[in-house]
Formats: sequence, C-alpha cells, structure tokens
Amino acid sequence: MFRKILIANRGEIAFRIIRACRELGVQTVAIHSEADADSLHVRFADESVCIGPADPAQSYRNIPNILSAAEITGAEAVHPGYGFLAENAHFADVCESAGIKFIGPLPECISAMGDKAKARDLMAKNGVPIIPGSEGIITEENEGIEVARKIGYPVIIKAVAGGGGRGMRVVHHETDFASAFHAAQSEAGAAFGNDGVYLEKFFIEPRHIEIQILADDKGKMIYFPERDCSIQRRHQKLVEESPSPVVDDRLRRELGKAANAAVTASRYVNAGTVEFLLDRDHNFYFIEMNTRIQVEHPISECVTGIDLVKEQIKIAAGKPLSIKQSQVKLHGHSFECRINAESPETFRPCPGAITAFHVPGGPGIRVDSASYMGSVITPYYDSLVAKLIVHDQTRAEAIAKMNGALSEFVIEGIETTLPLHKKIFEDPGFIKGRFSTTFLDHFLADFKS
Amino acid sequence: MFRKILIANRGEIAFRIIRACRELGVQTVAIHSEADADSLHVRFADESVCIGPADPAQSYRNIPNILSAAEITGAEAVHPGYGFLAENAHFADVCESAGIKFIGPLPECISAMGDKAKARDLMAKNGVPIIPGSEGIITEENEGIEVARKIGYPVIIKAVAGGGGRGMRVVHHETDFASAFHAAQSEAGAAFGNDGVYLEKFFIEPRHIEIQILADDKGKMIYFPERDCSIQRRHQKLVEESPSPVVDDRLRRELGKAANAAVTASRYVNAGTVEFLLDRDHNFYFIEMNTRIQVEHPISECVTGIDLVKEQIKIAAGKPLSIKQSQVKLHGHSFECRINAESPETFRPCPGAITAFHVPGGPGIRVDSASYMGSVITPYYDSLVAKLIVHDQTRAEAIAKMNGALSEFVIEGIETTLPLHKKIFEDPGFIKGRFSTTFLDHFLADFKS
Amino acid sequence: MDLNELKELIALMDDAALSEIELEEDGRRVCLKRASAAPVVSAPLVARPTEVPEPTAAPVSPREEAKSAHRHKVTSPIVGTFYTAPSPNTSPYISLGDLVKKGQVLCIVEAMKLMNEIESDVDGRIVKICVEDGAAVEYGETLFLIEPA
Amino acid sequence: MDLNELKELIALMDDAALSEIELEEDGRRVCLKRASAAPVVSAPLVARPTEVPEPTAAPVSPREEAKSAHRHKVTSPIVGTFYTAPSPNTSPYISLGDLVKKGQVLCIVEAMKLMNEIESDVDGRIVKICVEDGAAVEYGETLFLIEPA
Repeated sequence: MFRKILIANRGEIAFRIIRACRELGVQTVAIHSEADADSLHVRFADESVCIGPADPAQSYRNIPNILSAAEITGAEAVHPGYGFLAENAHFADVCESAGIKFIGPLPECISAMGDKAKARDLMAKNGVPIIPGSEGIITEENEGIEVARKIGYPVIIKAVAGGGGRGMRVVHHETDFASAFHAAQSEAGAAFGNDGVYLEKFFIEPRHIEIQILADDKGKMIYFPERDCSIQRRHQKLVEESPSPVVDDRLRRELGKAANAAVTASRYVNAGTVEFLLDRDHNFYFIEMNTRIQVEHPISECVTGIDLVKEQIKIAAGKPLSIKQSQVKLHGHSFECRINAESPETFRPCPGAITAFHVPGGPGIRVDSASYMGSVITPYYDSLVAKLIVHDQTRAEAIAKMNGALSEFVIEGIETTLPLHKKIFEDPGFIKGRFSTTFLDHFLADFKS
Repeated sequence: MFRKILIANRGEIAFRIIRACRELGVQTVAIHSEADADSLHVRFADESVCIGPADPAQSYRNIPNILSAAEITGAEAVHPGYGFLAENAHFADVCESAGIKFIGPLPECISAMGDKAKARDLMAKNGVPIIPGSEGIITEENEGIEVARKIGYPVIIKAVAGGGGRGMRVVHHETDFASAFHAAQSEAGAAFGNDGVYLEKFFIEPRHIEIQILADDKGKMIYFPERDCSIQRRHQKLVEESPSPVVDDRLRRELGKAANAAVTASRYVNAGTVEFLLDRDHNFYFIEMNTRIQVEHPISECVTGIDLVKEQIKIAAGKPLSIKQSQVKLHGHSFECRINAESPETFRPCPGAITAFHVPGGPGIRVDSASYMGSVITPYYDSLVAKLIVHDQTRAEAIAKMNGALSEFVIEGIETTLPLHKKIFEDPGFIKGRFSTTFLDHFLADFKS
Repeated sequence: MDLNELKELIALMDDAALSEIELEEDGRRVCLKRASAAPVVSAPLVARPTEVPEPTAAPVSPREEAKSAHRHKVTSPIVGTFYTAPSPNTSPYISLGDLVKKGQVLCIVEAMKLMNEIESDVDGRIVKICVEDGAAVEYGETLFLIEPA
Repeated sequence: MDLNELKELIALMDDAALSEIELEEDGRRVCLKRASAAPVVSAPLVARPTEVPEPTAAPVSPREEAKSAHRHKVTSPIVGTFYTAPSPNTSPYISLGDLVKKGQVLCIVEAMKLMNEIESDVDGRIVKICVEDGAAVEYGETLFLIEPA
C-alpha cells in the first residue's frame, strides 16, 4: 500500500479521499489555492501545499506545481478526484513519468475514452450497443431516407459542426424528411459555415442510466447495480438514485454485461462509469465512459456496502480486487441530492459565506460536504455545498427519508437548491418513478410559476 | 398503522422516534418541559404540548399531564423512548386503560422484569443460565463453604442490605473463607443493621454482552447479533460495539437461543434486550432484561440494516414481524461513542450553551443528536450531546473510521468526553479487543495522569 | 433633534430591548437600528415564523401597554381541555369584566375525564379570557388576565 | 450638519452599539450604517493554534516594526525545493546584507528536476533569508525580505 497520497482536488471529494486514506492508514497531502487556505480538506490532511492563486488554471490545473508538491512531500501516488485533472491523459502520463502513481486508468485509456467518436467505434466493434445512426456525414436526401428507414423513426438530423440546437431537426415521419434535411443543411451552413449533417435515432423521454465498474490490473472486474441519473438540467445531474425504478434483474445483468464488454474493450483499470441511454422500450445504448470517480458514487456505496474510493486506492497499489461479482449485492434503495449554492429558480451561482449550517442525521443518512458554519462558497469553483445521501430498504422509504432529511437541513447565508429538491421529492411523477431526462425542464416551468 | 403517536421523551431519542414516524407516515406529538421549548424534538414534531416545568418529576415523568396531552391531541399510541417512564409498568397500564397503545411490552411483563430477583428465578426455571450463588441468606460458615465448593472459587460474599462495597468480600481460596465470611457479616451488621449475607460466583474481568430481540404479539421473535458494552464506568456505558470481538458464530447462536428462551418465558412483546455477563471461559449468565429501546440500538441497526424503532411501532400496531431469523445477517462491524457533556476526567456534568457544533460525515458515519449550534445542554436531564456511530466492513476499519470521525467532531462551549473517546480508540488493548468491564477503571487511572 | 433626545431614545431602546426605532413627526424623521445583539447562532436553528405578540383587538396605546405589564396571569397548572362552565347547560363561571375574589373558581380544565377547577389566585377584574371554550391548553398556558384590585 | 455633528453621531453609534442611524430634519437627511461588527461565524471551525507572527531574534521595537512593513517580499512563484546556490559546490547567489539589483538571481527553486532561477524584482538590501537551503517551498511562500534602496 502507498505510504502517502497527494490529493489533486478540493472540496468534498478531496475530503472524501482523505477519509478513505485515513482508514487505510495512508498519509495525505492536500493541495490548495490561496482561496482555499481555510478549507476542510487542508485542515484534515496530514500535510498541505499551496499550489497557486484562486484561478484554477493556475492552481488545481497547474500540473508542474502539483507534481512538485508531490515531489517535495514524497507522495507516492496522486488521486485526481473528479473534474480538474481527473480526465486529463497528459497529467496521468507525466505522473507516471515522474514515478508517481496516478490513481485511475492508464493515460491511453483516458485518451481513448475522451475521444467520444473513437470510444463509440470501439464499443460498436466490441458488441456494446451504440445509438444507431449514419456512418459519418450524409450529403444526399435519399441516402438519409435510407438510413432513417434502417434505424426507424423518429430520427434526429444534427450538424457535425453543431451546437445549441442549430442545424438540428427531429423527424417523426418519412414524409417530413426531405424538407427537414434541407432546412438542417442550410441552417448548419449559415450558422457554422459547414453544412455537413448526420443522422441519429431520436429518443423520446429517455433515461440516463449508468453502470459503475471496478477493474484491477489483473483483468478482474465487477459491475455495480445501475444508477439512474435522469433528473438533470443541461446535463448537470441534480438527483441520482440506485437502483433505477425501471430496471429489473434481467436488464441489470444485460447492462452489467455491456459494461464489462466496455471495460474489456478499453483495457480499463480502476473505477469507471459506463453511461447509457435507456429508451422507453428498455433498449440501452452506450453514450460515453467516465474514467474517474463520480460525484454520485455514494449511492452505489450505500446499496452495496463497498467503499469505492478505498477500492480505487487498493487497485492503484496493485492489489487484486477482493470482491467477486456474486458478492456485489443490491441492498435497499439510495438517493443523492446535490445541494448547490445556486438560486433554485434561475440556477445562478450564489457564492458567499455560510452563516448557519446544520446537517440532518439519524439512520440511513450520509452527508458528504466540505462546508461548515463560517465557510465561504467562493466564485472560483463549482457550487456544490453538500451531497445528501439516504439509504433505506425500499424506494418509498428512501423518499420519505429524503423528505425528512431535506427538512432538517439548514444552510443560511447563501441561496441553495434545497427548496427545489424538496419539491422534486414531493412530485407525484417522481415518487412513482415516472421520469426521463426531460423531467426537470417540465418541472422547472411549474416550479417557477 | 397508527395515525398519530405521542413521544413521551426528549432529546436525541425523541428526535430518533420522530424520524421513524415520519418515514412510516405517522404524525407526531412532542411533549416538552418549559426548559425544552427550543429543542429539536419540539421543532420537528407535527405538534407539541408543554407538559410541565423543567423538573422531570413534574414534566417528563408527569403521567397525568402526558396522558392529557395524548388525549387533547388525539394520539393513538405513546412511545416512551428510554429512561423517564420507559420501564414504568404503571404508566404502561394507565396508557392501556385510557385506550392509548403503549409502544412496549405489557405492564405485567415490565413489572416481572423490573423485579430483578423474580426475573432471575423465572430465567433459571426456563433454562437460561443465571449467576450461580446461594439461594437466599447464608447464616452458617459451613453452609457457605459448601455453596462455595459447589459454584467454585472465586466467590463474592455480599450483604443483602448492601451497597457501596460494604459487607462485600471476594474469596479466592477456601482457606480464606471463614475469616472473610465473618468480616462481611460484622461489616454488614455495622453498616446496615442487618448482617444477612449471600454468596455469588465472582467473575474476574467479565464482559457485558447483550442480545437485542424483537417479538411480535403473534409469538414470532428474532434476535440480533450481540452487542459488547463492556466499556463502562459505574454501569454507564461509554462505548458499545457489535459484534463482540470475542463472540464467534457458535456462541452467538447460544446467546440467541438463551435470549429467545427469556422472551418466551416472559411472554415478551416488542423490542427488548437480554443482558448477559460473559466470563473468560465464554460461559454466559443472565443479568437482567431491559424492556425498552436502548441508547446503543443504532449499532444493531447498522450491522443488520433493520430499523428497530420502525419495527417497534409496527409491532405495537399489531403487525406481524416481517423479518425471519435467517434474514438477520451480520454485516461488518459497528461502534457507538456516547459523547456526553461531562469533564472527560472527572465525569462532572458540564451543562451550557454549545457555541460551535460540526458533525463528522462521509460513508459509514451516523450521528444521532438533538444538539445544534446555539442549543443548550441543561442541568435538568442527562448529559448526552450526541451518539456517534460508525459502520465498516471490519473491526479494524471501523476503529480507523471512528478515529477519523472523532477528530472531525467539533463541539465548543462545553466540555465533552470526546478527548476520552479519542484515547480509548487509540488504546492498544482496546484495539486488540482485549477488555472487560474493568477496562475503564484502569484506563481512567492512566488517562488522568 | 438634539443629542440628548437621541440619547433618551437609545436608553428607551435598551430598556425595551428594541432593535429598531423609527419616528416621524413635524417633518422630522429619526431611525435607529441595532444589529441583533445576540450572536447569530442563538437564533433558532431553522427560520420559524416570527413570534409576533398576540394581537389585541385594538391597537394599544403605550399607556395601556404599560398597564398590561401589571396584569396578573392565571395559567393552567395542567394539560387538558378548557371549559368556561361546569357543564354544557350551565352558565360560565365568570364573564369578561367580572370582579373575582382570590379562591373563586374561574373555569375547569378537564384532564383524563377529571374536571379540575381552576381558582383565581388574586382579587381583581377579569380583563381578558385568553382561551376559547373547549380548546386544548398546555401546561403554563395563560387562561385569564386579571387586573388586580 | 457639520463634521463635528457627524463625529458626535458616530461616537453615539459606538457608545450605544448601534448599527444604523438615520436622521431627517429641515430637508436635511443623514444616514450612518455600520456592517455587523464581528460576524461570529467567521471564526474557524476548529480552534487552530493562533498564528503568531514568526518570532524574530530580538523583540522588535515599534519603530523597526513600522519599517518591516516597508520591506519587500520576494515570494516563490512555484512549488519546489529552495536552493541558495546553483550547485552544492558553488557559493550562494547572495548573502544576508547584500545589495541586490532588480533582475539579479537570488536563488533557485527546483521543480520536477528543473532549476528555476528566482530574480529580485527590486533594487535593495537583503534583510532576511526566510527559507533554509534545501527546504520545500509552497506557491506564494516568502523567500526573502528586501529593504528597497
């Protein structure tokens, strides 16, 4: 096992990693920007090194200073957390060159999964279902109609240079294809100076389902029960749960098989997450693979009793996975709410000092946070104040527990998303488990009015 | 299920019961003394009734006012928590007469278990091992020697009217019996005006082991993995753990069988605890049965995933136990520290206002507390500030987790036992699991110096 | 407005534990504020609805307010149900404005089917009946205000 | 309202621990506010050892103290290991008391096997070398104090 680990991150995830290290008997080095000198991750690490000014480009993304900090403190490994340098293949590479173990997959693997198109191709070749679509750009209307027939309507026409919905058209019937195709082409041309478009199957009210995996460097791997992260706004997850209210044992095994295939194909090592889109008929399609620990990892820990961060560290230290797939058992139901320092209506970040902070407690309640009374949410970094995680025997009990915990949570001095979370957990559709990635858009329209 | 429950208690246990009710969809009525108007149990209950002045005899033990409060609020049941009226058979009786369900065993059962001598006799008749000793008073030296031979040395001679160690003698060899016997008799006569003495087997460094049980009113019962509560000072438990570091599966089943026999013999219904003394040869002897939920119940919840308070309420509502013995599985290891507002050296209570309060968080951490920043520990009630509970896969990991959690816990404004708990969890003997009920006496001598 | 006047106002603030005074008179306006003297943390954990003093029927003039401080409170010594009369068909023990003697029964509080007579502990005039007939009362809840004779 | 009047009002605010005074009279209006003196909550979570200023060899007289405020700090722009000399066998770049020019190399900070020369950004005299040869330095850590020429 490592003697000392440097944690190349801040906030709750840095604190989370410190806790894991402490329990493994590993010493910790915190790094921090000048703005974070009073942070809990600094206070509870064994050592700390200031690595730059508030601007993350000059501190938490400052590779030379972070590596120097590892060197001067004698850290043998670096845990990147999530965000910042966590999926930076170059960082992983220079760590290894400097003889410092990067706690995550190999740089090649990070690169491969970071290129979404390449990752998609790799998955398709290895039998992992991908979203059906055209192979590259479509220039002819008839070619498009042919592809659309093959993949089935509705389809979406997207600009290759696209973004922001421009050059994008959803087509439900073949009769509408021609006009939509030409409109998309000319819109794309006008907007991006590139009229290349391609085709993909369009999903109505899909769910975001992801599979956590752990793989050691001996080729052994396990997958976890799925997480349903459909409650999101502009790809920012707000509420996550495990298991999904719509996934049964059979589908869970299929998802697991696909995740294992993804791991094998990418020669993945350490903790990772394979993200899928699940359609209304319960077909699933690979979206991407995240090569790091995720914000929502605690719900997987709750339903399995496995500490993912400790396992990450053990795997990086070369230990073989001690858990068999048959030992990964689903116990009960878990939810996570990401409490952000944001206006619950406009989602505008609301940095400031926390003047009162009281966390909920009791059975089945977990709070991961680096906030405290008097701490300051700075404008420099993400607005996560706390992750509130509950675990109970059934989904209904877990919802009741979350409701109670949200009502006990006191954060004053800044605006937070607590009121929004309360409303979500009172929503009849949410309570019944009927939601998709479009849930929050509809919900927010009602919430604001 | 009940529509509304009155909670005849205060502090963390009242809050614990409110949380359970909330998750069962049951409304709650808090009662409080004038000193507790700002307490969390009052704040988070659906209704509250002031039932008297600070003095607990006139408030939390004031049966007429508590029953009136149940009546005017329309509560259908009363949860007594622990302490106060929890083991008052008369209270249970008048509740039932008033048509209000007492959440606990029947009054007869509380009475029977409350009379320690009767309880002991009942257990002996039903095959539950009891501490060997004389049947009643011994007047003749020879009679005593005979009994001592039968039960084996060492034995302890105790005054029937005794207390405070007077009239008490431990005898290790028969040669010393006569002089010890006469000394005990005359000391007892001088101290209490009653020279009656009796004999019991004396145990060197015993452990306090207890078995949590649940029994419904249909005759179904389950027992839980044992709790080891040997770390105590003058019968006040300070640290509890489950499982015990010295109990194996075979002994666990034997303890469970004995607990089941105790439940059957006493026709016990609801949650209860059978306390045993475990000697160095792993023989166990019944001490007493506690007819209530206990302070240390969370560790049993952690290692089994069963919510004891919810089960208490369901049983009282007439529901059959839905958990089979085979489903009560031991997962990992759990510790509880009782953080009291006391000097860690003198154990003198230290009431006052809490000026800073920050609880530890992260995976496997549970805090049961009704304290908050600005709350006041009054001198009227017990000095419990918070229960810190950890749960991890192994005992060693749970110890590491508790160490970390204790270092994260911030309570300012009052003295607490936190420093003592830290020292206990660093003690090599404790870490090895080598301790008995005498541990804390030796430990404290070192701690103070 | 001179400094002495201001000082008097501040003294008033202190005496009455006010956090703010605002006066407007003859085109003059003065406003004094004090940040909550108490540390923020003594505020209740969660924002509870501010406990406004119970509104009385009509705005009270400072003079009456001052008097009310001298009014005697009769509080409930037990938890139960408040009744103004011994039974539904009889008339109330007392009415607003009545003169009462020490030891005179003012009402009953029923607890556990027992009728507990609540007596006045002063001589005086009933100036307020604080609880409605049939309502639940807590320990220590004010039942009557009496202006001592 | 003249300055003296204002000063009197401010004194009053202090004495009475007010956070706000507002006056309006004869078309004049004055408003004084003070942010809450000490938000209790800004206290650190846990009692950290108070950060005492680094003790100097001898007690510093107020005069010297005043001077030290004018001293220029040369801080480390990177994280690494501090060396006073270019190599173990050569003499240090500078010594205590040396006069240095802006742009003159004062030391090196080694980071990732690279030697980074740290230059003075002022002309002046080295009055303190804050880090020992071979010690680790953080970003922003003070390396030298220079009394500007």
